[in-house]
Amino acid sequence: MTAKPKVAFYWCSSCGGCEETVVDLAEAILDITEAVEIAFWPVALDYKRDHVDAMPDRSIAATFLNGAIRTEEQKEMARLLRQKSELLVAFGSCSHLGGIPGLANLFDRESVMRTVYLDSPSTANKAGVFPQTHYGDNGRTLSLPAFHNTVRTLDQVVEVDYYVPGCPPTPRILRTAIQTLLGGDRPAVGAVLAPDCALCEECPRKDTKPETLSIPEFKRPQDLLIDEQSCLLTQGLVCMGPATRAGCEASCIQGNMPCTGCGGPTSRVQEQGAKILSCLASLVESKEDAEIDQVLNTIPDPVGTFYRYALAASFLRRKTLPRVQVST
Amino acid sequence: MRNRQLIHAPEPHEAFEPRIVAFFCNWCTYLAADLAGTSRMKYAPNVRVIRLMCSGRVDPQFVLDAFAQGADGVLIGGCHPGDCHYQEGNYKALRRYHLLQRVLRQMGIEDDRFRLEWISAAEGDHVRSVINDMVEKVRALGPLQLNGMTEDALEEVAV
Amino acid sequence: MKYAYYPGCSLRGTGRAYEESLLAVFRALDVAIQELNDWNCCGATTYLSIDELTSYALAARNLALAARDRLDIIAPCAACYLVLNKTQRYIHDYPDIKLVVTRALDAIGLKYDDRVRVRHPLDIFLNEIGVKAIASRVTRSLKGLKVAPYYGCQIVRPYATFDDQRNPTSMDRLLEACGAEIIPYSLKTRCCGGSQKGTLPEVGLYLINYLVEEAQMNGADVIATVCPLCQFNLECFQKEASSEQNPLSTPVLYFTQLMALALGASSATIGLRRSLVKIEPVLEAKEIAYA
Amino acid sequence: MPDTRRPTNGSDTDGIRIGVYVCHCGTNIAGTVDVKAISEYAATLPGVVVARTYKYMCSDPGQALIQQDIRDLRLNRIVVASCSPLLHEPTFRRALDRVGLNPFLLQMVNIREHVSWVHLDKPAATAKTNDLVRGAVRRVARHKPLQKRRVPINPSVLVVGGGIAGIHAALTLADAGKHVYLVEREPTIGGHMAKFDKTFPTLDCAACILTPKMTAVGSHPLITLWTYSEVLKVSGYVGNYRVQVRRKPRYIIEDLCLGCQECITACVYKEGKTRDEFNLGLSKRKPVYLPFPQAVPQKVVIDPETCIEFKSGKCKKTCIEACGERKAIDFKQKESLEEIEVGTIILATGFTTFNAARNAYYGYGRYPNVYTSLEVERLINASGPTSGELVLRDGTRPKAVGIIHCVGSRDANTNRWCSKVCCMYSLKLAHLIKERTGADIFNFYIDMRTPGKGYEEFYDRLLDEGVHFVRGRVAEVTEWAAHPSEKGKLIIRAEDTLAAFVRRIPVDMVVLSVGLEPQPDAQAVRRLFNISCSNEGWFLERHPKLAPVSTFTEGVYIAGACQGPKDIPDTVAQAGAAAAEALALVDAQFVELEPYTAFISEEECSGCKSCIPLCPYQAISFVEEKKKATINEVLCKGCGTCVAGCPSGSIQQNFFEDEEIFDEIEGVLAYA
Amino acid sequence: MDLKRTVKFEADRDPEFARWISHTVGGERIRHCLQCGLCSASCPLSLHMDYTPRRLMHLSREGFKEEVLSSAAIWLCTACYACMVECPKKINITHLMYALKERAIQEKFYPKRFPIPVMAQQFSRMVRESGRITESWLIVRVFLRSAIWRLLGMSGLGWKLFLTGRMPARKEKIKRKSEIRTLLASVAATRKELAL
Repeated sequence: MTAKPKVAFYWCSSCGGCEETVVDLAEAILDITEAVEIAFWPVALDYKRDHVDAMPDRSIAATFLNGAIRTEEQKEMARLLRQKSELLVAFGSCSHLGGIPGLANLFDRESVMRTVYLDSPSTANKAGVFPQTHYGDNGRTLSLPAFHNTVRTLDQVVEVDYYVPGCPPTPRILRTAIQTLLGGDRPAVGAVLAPDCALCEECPRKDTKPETLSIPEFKRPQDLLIDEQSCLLTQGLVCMGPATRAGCEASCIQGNMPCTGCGGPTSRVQEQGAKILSCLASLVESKEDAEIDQVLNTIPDPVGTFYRYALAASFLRRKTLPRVQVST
Repeated sequence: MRNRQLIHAPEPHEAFEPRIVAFFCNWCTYLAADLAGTSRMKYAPNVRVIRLMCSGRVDPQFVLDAFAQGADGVLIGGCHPGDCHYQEGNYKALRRYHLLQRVLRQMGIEDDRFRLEWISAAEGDHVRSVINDMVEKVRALGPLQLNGMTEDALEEVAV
Repeated sequence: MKYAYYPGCSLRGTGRAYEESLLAVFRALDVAIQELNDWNCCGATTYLSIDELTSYALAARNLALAARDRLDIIAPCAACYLVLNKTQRYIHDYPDIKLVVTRALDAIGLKYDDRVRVRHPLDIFLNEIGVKAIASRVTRSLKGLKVAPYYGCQIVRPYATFDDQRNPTSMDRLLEACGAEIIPYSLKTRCCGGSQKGTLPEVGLYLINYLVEEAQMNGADVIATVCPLCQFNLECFQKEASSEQNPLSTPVLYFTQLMALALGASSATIGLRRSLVKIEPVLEAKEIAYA
Repeated sequence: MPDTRRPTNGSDTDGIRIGVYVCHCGTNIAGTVDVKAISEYAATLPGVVVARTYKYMCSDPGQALIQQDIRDLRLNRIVVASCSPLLHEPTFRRALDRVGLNPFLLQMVNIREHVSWVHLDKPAATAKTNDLVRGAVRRVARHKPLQKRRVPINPSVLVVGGGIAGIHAALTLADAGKHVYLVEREPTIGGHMAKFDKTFPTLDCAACILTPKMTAVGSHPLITLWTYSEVLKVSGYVGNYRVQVRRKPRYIIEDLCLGCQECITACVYKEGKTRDEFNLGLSKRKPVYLPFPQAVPQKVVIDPETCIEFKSGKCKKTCIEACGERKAIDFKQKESLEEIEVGTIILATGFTTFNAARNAYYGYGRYPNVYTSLEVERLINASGPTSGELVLRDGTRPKAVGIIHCVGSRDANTNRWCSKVCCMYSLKLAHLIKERTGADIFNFYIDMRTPGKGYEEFYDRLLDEGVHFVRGRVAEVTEWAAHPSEKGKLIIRAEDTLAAFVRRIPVDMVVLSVGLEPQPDAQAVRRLFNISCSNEGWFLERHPKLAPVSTFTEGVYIAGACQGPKDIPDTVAQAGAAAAEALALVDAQFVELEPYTAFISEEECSGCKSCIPLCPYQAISFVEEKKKATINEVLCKGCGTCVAGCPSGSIQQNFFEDEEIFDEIEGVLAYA
Repeated sequence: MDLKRTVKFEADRDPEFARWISHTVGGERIRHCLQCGLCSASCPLSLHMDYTPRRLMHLSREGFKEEVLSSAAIWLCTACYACMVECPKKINITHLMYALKERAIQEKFYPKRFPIPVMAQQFSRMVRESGRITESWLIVRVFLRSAIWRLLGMSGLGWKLFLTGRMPARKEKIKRKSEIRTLLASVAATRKELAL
């Protein structure tokens, strides 16, 4: 019998939820292990980097890499796995679009460090010690991977063949993704392995949305008792569904929560945030600057709302810090 | 992905000349710009006009892309409120402008770099004053540095 | 509401009656004022022809003094009123002037503030107090007194903020409220010649002549003025300006003297005695008490 | 970020063969922009096969040059860098079409109006041009072949305004067999011209030449005349406008009224008591009246403001008795709304005269014998209030008359513009007044403007007649006499700038030659018909020289003084032109609409309905069975608002696709 | 009769003067002048003027400095602003008259003992000294320095005014006179620095 194609999973800057998805495949994972051999999966099996180094180039059929890239180590591993793999798959919102970690691009490295190692209430660090890349101790030096100023998507670091969207991707999406990749005719490189259509398509509340809709004020889930039947936009909630790729079977809406956009945009849209912004702003009734402002004040954090998952992948990628001198 | 060439910040020795992209509606502001021409009014050469049928066609993506591609400022010109050739388009533009301005603010881009102006077909002089004024304001702000772009090129070291 | 009162030089000289009567009216209508602390000459129109920039600085000092006390200015003298307003306007319009002025003020520890409003008594009486209120306080109606309202130039031109440039009526309305009868006077804004009488007498006299003559022909008992120089010219030189075929003798009073009279002030306190052409005979003829 | 779209042509130019053509426009462009450098640079851009410059690209040889290359070099995309696309885009599109290249594979770069005419610095202007050309080259590679839409045209025409312009346009169209709706606000047509006595420079009487045309309108089988009516609403698009007209009640059943005017004689008012609008208040009329003898239609009007029956309901109604069997009077009449469909619209809404009271120093309204020129027209008009006798308010004849030009013209305090007609009509009035009264006439003018056939000759004639001309703007008109000889007169004070001293000239009558102004409701009207106004408030023509009667709204034309001050000959000429334009459009039977419409790709649409409220023309509808939105191409006017608003990028707009615009943005910004 | 050349050569023009007038405060629009003469006609003093305001506008913008600065007209202007408010081109004529006077005084373009400049100079001197004007003293000073007979002619009136208390002998002055000096010094300094 011929050797089974090798598959690898790796975890960069993310919460690990994507790894859960793999586990959530439940018994289905058996069918997969039938079909493939898991060659590298640090979270579950004891592999070290040298194992990967040892592998010949492109010997891994497909690597599913989850998480964004924000440290030297992650960048190195991304490059290494790229080199060793036939296909590199950005797995989940973080590697696809930057995901939640990408929101750190509203700050710079210094303030992130400060928050984590000084300011956060749970921290006791009187000495004000910060992580160092190199630490010398009688002749021997220890080194830590550098921490980047900017969080980047996987494809901002290495070429990516396919994308599996979602935070995390549903087991169903993953299963179909793996099947498509193993299957004969693969979609064009660069494809996102989910329906190329907005979420409303599969939203159970689709029919309850009226043809004309104007929004007097935007609400947040905690502001109201959310009706379980009617379209969330009509209830004044910011639902990213219209601008978000389908495939998740509207699981959040099933749970009576608005879509926050983890599926990313459709192939026809460059920037999900800009599009939902354009769409929602048009629904504001007023023609007066003051009134418009009043309505828009009900969206306290536009970037956090419209770019929750895709900030790192956006046109601007990060907040521009006036006159930042990037140390080289 | 879109070919995003790195933004070359202009060499220190060459004086900074703002680059501004303008989206003008076909019926009012573009005509006003033509009028400014036929009346031989003189204004700063820093603006590149892109003609759209209506300010309502301006997709926020265009504005963000322009900045990402190295524009130091973006100007939208439409018909005066109530005068839109398509009745309502300029109001849509107005609302999108306000929300987008908020996003840009959060992203650290100064208000003066993104403007929406109502300029009717008869207001050639207004085109001149708006452009001159914006060029000066943006010149004062200096070049827009999108670190998000430039850092790609650089290996970073830790804190 | 309190105002900084800016008398200007003339009200301390030829125009003393203006100041006396004005203060009387302020009292009668309880307008709260305080004299602008250590005010200086506004530079008048004369200064402009010597040294424009300096004149703005001089005027601006007064504006700054008022700003320091957070008060608006009341400037009864037409020249002062114009110069102060004009200074504000030019400081606003011309950056160079602004720079010169701010530096100069800075040198004497003052700051320019464009929020100070320079207003004329006509404006205050009409728009802050109002004809109704004034009419209600009239104790001696000027009934039957035929008044030719003479505005001259600089109150309404070029910065008429509270009245029509070509056909001002603020004084008309105020004096009507006092019971007086306003006669048509087509020359109400024609220039009196300013200081020309002093410098080029023949010119000055010609203007004075037709101004008084026109009023007299239209049957004016008195000409009411709003400016010390106008009053001085029309009154003091009308004899010199008259010809034997029609001798001129028409009293020329400040509108404030007439108002004060109507509001019950005693003639002693409103400078009637300072007139060269006496009004008393007229008042007696019209049976208007003035003691 | 993923991108399954065709990569931008920077990296792939397969099959794309672009030709770039840079126009010198004489020295208009070449004077400020280094055209040679531009074409050399353009030649280096990806996809560009050839780049040339030429003195006048829009000329036949220029176009031939492009067509030649298209054939020889198999070009399939064209970029022309010349003047504004609004001027020559049609020209070059036709050029492409003639050699079988789809006209929409063209992109124009505006380097004249937007570059050479507005910049002085040659290097900067050239750099800017480079960027714009680069943008166009990138963009044009994305262009797709498009077809214009053909929609049938409704052959009937709406003419708004019944002055000489509207009358002439209506007759021209009706005589050409088109059905015309003529809508006039007043109870009669005729406009200002009907008020005039004689017309310059030929001095033929206005009525004699106007009334035949008026009656022709009234009786023309193809003209539906609605006086005392106003346009309320306009919708639709070129070739297919829907118009709503409000017809005010005149309390007379028009079909029954014969215009015998017996009701007027019979009215309980023995004498007129109300200001006669037509005579500008120089005479009085009764509540029931005919605006003037030759009014068309010859139907009386009842003015509810002054009619006793309307005020008290207790009138003897002698008018009804007088009308008797005809029963034409109907006090219960209500306003009615008419809905009509027309293919094209001609606006001939005319002008209004400057309110002379605004120049207080001329004493209009203060001195009884200060008149406006229009009032004098009525005074010397045989059918006017004094039946042609030019007399002062007290009935005596003036011995000296002053005519003051430029009242409300050429004056930053009122209207900056020259009203064009005042000099000539002032000369006319001077002649007529002299003729009728033998009075001394003084014309006070700033500059005497008599361009026009026979106009200067007319001026000479006036000089021969001994009319005085004082070159100077009058400072004031006053009763104040500075000299015994001036007592009891109106004194005009002006500098005789040719003599270089100030003069005071006593006269008995002053005529203020008031300028022309846009109608007070011009702004409302232009909004109604979706056209633009100049800063002054005149309707804006599509091009001051080449499209003087067209507007930026297809199928809406303008004629007469609503576009700017004009005398009768110019007005009539323009009305004819507007009618011809309308005819040309209508007779084509079809109109071609730009294909810039938006379209939704069905499989991509998620049916989120976000786009539906964005369309002002209700062109987008939701298909329930498919649960997708769809756009009605005929209703779509191509603004693109829905495209920008579609959150899943499933709507695109022809010629303005996202990709085309993204590439243009990148093009203009990419560093060379 | 004495004939003098009235034909003007270009050499008679002073282009610098023309440039100055259109760049000085108030001169912005002088090139728009229509030469309509509304200014002259609305001017109450024009009846005595050798050149009407209209002609002054044109002569100035053409640079005929001699004619303009030596004309009596500029001294006749009483700044009543009648011309300015009605000017159809919104030219700030009154202010230009000031500018011309200032220039004429700087360049000594006026007859000896001509009272108006004397008046102006004495006025400013008095302001510099005491911060305020005392009319009585001003008049005396002016007349001493111009035509003495006028003072005599005035004496009758002067006496009356004195009696009615309108000619107080007491000099008006401000408390902080030094401020005026500092103020003027600063203005002079800035003017020098910016070459205004």
